[in-house]
Amino acid sequence: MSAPIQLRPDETFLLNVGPQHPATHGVLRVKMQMDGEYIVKAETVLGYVHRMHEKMGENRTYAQYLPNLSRLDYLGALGYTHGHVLAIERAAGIEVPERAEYIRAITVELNRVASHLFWFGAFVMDLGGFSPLMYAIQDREHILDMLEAVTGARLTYCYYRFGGLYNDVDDDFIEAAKRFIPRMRKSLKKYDALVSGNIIFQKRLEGIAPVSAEMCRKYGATGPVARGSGINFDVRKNEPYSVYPEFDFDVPVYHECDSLARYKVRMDEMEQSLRIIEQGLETLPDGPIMAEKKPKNIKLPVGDYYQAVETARGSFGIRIVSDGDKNAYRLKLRSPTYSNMHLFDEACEGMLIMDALAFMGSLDLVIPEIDR
Amino acid sequence: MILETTQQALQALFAGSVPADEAEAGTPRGNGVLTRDYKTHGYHLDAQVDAAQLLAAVTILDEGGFFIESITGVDWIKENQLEVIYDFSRYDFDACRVVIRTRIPRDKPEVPTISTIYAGANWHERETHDFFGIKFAGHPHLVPLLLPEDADFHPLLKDFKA
Amino acid sequence: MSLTLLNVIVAVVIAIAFAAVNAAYLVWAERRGAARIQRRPGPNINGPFGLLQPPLDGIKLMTKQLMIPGGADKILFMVAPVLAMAPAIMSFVTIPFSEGIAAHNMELGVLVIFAFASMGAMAILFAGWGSRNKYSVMASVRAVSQNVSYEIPMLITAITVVMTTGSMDLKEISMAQSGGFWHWNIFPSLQSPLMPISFIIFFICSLAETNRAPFDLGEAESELVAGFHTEYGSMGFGLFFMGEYANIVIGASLTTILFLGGWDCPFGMFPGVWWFLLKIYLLIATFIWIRWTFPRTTIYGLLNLSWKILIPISLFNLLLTAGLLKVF
Amino acid sequence: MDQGSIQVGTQNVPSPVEAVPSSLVQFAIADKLINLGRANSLWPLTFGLACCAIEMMATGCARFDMSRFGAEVFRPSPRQSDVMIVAGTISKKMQPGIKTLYDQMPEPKWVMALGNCAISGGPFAFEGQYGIVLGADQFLPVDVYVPGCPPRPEALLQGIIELEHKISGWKRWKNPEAV
Repeated sequence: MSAPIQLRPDETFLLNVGPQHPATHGVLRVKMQMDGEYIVKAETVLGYVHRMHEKMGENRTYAQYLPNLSRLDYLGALGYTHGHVLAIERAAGIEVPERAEYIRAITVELNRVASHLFWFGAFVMDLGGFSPLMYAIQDREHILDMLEAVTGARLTYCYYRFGGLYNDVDDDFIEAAKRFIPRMRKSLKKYDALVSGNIIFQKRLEGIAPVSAEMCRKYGATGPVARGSGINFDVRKNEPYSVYPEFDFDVPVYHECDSLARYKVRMDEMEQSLRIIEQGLETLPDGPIMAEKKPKNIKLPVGDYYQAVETARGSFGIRIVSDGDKNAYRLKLRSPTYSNMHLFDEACEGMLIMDALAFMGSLDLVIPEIDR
Repeated sequence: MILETTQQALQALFAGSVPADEAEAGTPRGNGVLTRDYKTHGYHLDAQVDAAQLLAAVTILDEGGFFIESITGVDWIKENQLEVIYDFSRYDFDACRVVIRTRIPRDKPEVPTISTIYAGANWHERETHDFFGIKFAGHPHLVPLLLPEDADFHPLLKDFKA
Repeated sequence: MSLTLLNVIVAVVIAIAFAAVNAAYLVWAERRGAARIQRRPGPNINGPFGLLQPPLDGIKLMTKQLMIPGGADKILFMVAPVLAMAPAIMSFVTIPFSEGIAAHNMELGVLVIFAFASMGAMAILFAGWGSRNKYSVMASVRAVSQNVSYEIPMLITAITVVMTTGSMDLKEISMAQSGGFWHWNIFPSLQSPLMPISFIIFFICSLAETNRAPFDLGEAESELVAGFHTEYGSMGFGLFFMGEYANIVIGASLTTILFLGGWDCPFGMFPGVWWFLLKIYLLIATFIWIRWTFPRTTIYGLLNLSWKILIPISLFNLLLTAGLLKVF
Repeated sequence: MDQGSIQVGTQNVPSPVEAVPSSLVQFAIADKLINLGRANSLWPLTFGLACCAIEMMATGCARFDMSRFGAEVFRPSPRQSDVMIVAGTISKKMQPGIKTLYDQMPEPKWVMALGNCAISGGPFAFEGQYGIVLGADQFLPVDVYVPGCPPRPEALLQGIIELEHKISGWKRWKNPEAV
């Protein structure tokens, strides 16, 4: 849409977007060199909510560190705690009962839908439409109700334990989840009619902010951002973990590389998550939810362990360097939005500010997860 | 498939010598390429290189179509060394995660930047500089990223006191 | 002489009161309407149906500290909110609510309203420039270019109506459409077959002229913080707020008079002020409905719409009507 | 900076328990009305720091609906807002920014510390930490503290009602224990 223009780097001004700005979804700051409405150059400044998670990983035991992961990304918290417990289980060689893994998968997918719903609302709000946020959050509240009944928290869950779960799900949860799936499918159709079909919405996203596959590779972008650029990459499929190989689901990939593609990927992913939940509920096995052989104080053997999981925002990696003690010698969190956001500086050059902010919305940012 | 070709290409940097695993020897391992058990470690190849060989090793991975996952440091205060760890992975279904690591003396922490090869290394290197004070020679904009602009401390060093 | 003067003063005061009350309660209606659309109750605790909310907000805004940012152009900064509100209220004076209810009937009513409406752009420009804030400047530049480009198709469609009626007097335009809905300007006639399209153009333009979503680029909350009134707190902001709603009432009134037959009853019975009010509030409800449904357009999309689509169509319509007037 | 003609800050608003000393000229009724107006139209600043901000948004949305109390008008500009809800962890890098925002708000203004991080640093306060400000009250006059990690939306609503009570001295509902 935007005609190619000749930027005048000599007649620019500096626009400071953030740290408190409605479009940055938190405390992110972007210094933009502007030529009128066009961005000549952008530089992201991070660290406004840097909470020292990696430092805390070093001076807390593995179990004490568990609640931290849900404060990392409060929208899709279960995915991140899942990564942590999987990393410990992998290193310590703990076998997790099947039922526990199934429940983990179901709850993670529920959380993923909740996260995408919130993103959907916030993204449309970035584009100036307010009502979808309200609808999306209302649907999200249903998920939070279910998860709250099981985990005891609305946002910052600490539900998984090394070797299993904190408590079992009951019939009420299964009933509620089964009722939820058709209702959510109906809602997705409604969102399609309300938002995806809107001409203004399409015009604002189609062909805007192209991110090529090669650029994704150079920056290490993962998740819906990479999948919107035609990269068929999903940790659940590429490096299968937990019980995901048991489920039949697709990875939505779009090749348009624009903001609309990223939008579509997330909308399709919700449907795929619902499929996983459906299958999980049907085939949920009986049995214990906690491993029998589990050391009381977890100490990992000396070495270097890496675990990647697919969270709502992309590939989350946790690297634990252990010196045999009960807390990590070094704990590195590889957060997906960190890499996804890094694209922004280069990709938004020459864009209109309103397109750039729509692009920022399409990256699905959670700032504490970038700053850690 | 890609595992073997990458291994061979990286192996060529060391003229074929295979180092001993640290668990067996009980001492820090030497430079060279190791294959790791994916089930317990989560990655396939583990190459320790000299800081001078770093760019060559990363170029091999770049040509092999890997994407950058993260860069981080570890402070081995007992050995008076700092370690920089680079993680690379692939988008296709030929799962292969490669770890490149390099060790540098603690009193002169300097490695070449790889942001010329991977643009995405820029922030990761700045962050590592924030936390460990490792200098990335040739980095275009090595100023604090996560810490305040005027920060002169490196909090993840083991001898850091708040 | 003195009696007429008194009459005029009373009429003007009533017009101002009407504008102010309307502006205040439209905020309430907007908040309740938005809540209704978003499946929540909205302000409903302060007074019955939350009806005390606007006066409470008013009290709060009026007793808040007045702040002029350092380095701002004080005169422009102070003048802008007044300039946003005053022309909107002045325009009410010329609007006839029914045959007998008009503060002051003017022969050039259409012209007066458009003249006052174009002052709104000045207010925005003053506010943006005077605030000494980059977001405000950007927003005011946007809003002014938007207002300028949408005034053109709006005027051209108004001229089309004026041509068919042969008068610029709002009362006469309204009277010319009396006697049932088939006489209204919105429906095509032999002389002006493209009137429904004119109506749509006029409606879109009045949305854009009042800076309402999906054309609220001057405020663009998620991009430019609060747009041209970023630096305005307390009553300065309140005046902008009320000015916006007063402008909406004027836009709806003008649309009603030009296209929907003014105070005429659709079935030719009991014409009167109630029909006029019903029509404008229906139009305002549509404004609110649109705002809470659509996302915002972009600035280039907006300007393209005006210059490439609305202006050519309205010009063609004008020519066609002029030609057909000659024929019939 | 021009302080304007009205000089009513938080400290000048009579607290509900303290008796206000009588002066020569009394504006009691006007004062009450003004305070009622202020209490019932608390416009918060759109300002989220971390996790608690999500619960703040949830409070503004359909299920909990802060708008019933006239407090849904989230203003993105500090000039137009009355209450700053500090929702989340305050880092040392962000602290000057928050102070600036607070200074930009016109009087009378109120601050609410939402969540443990804004109250005391919460889970991020430990020995050897290097980046966290231990609570909003280290540099802002906090009026209402809402604990929780994160607090539930109901808790935020309670906080708003408490703030209303603090401003106007008028209770929306009777104390359930006293009835």
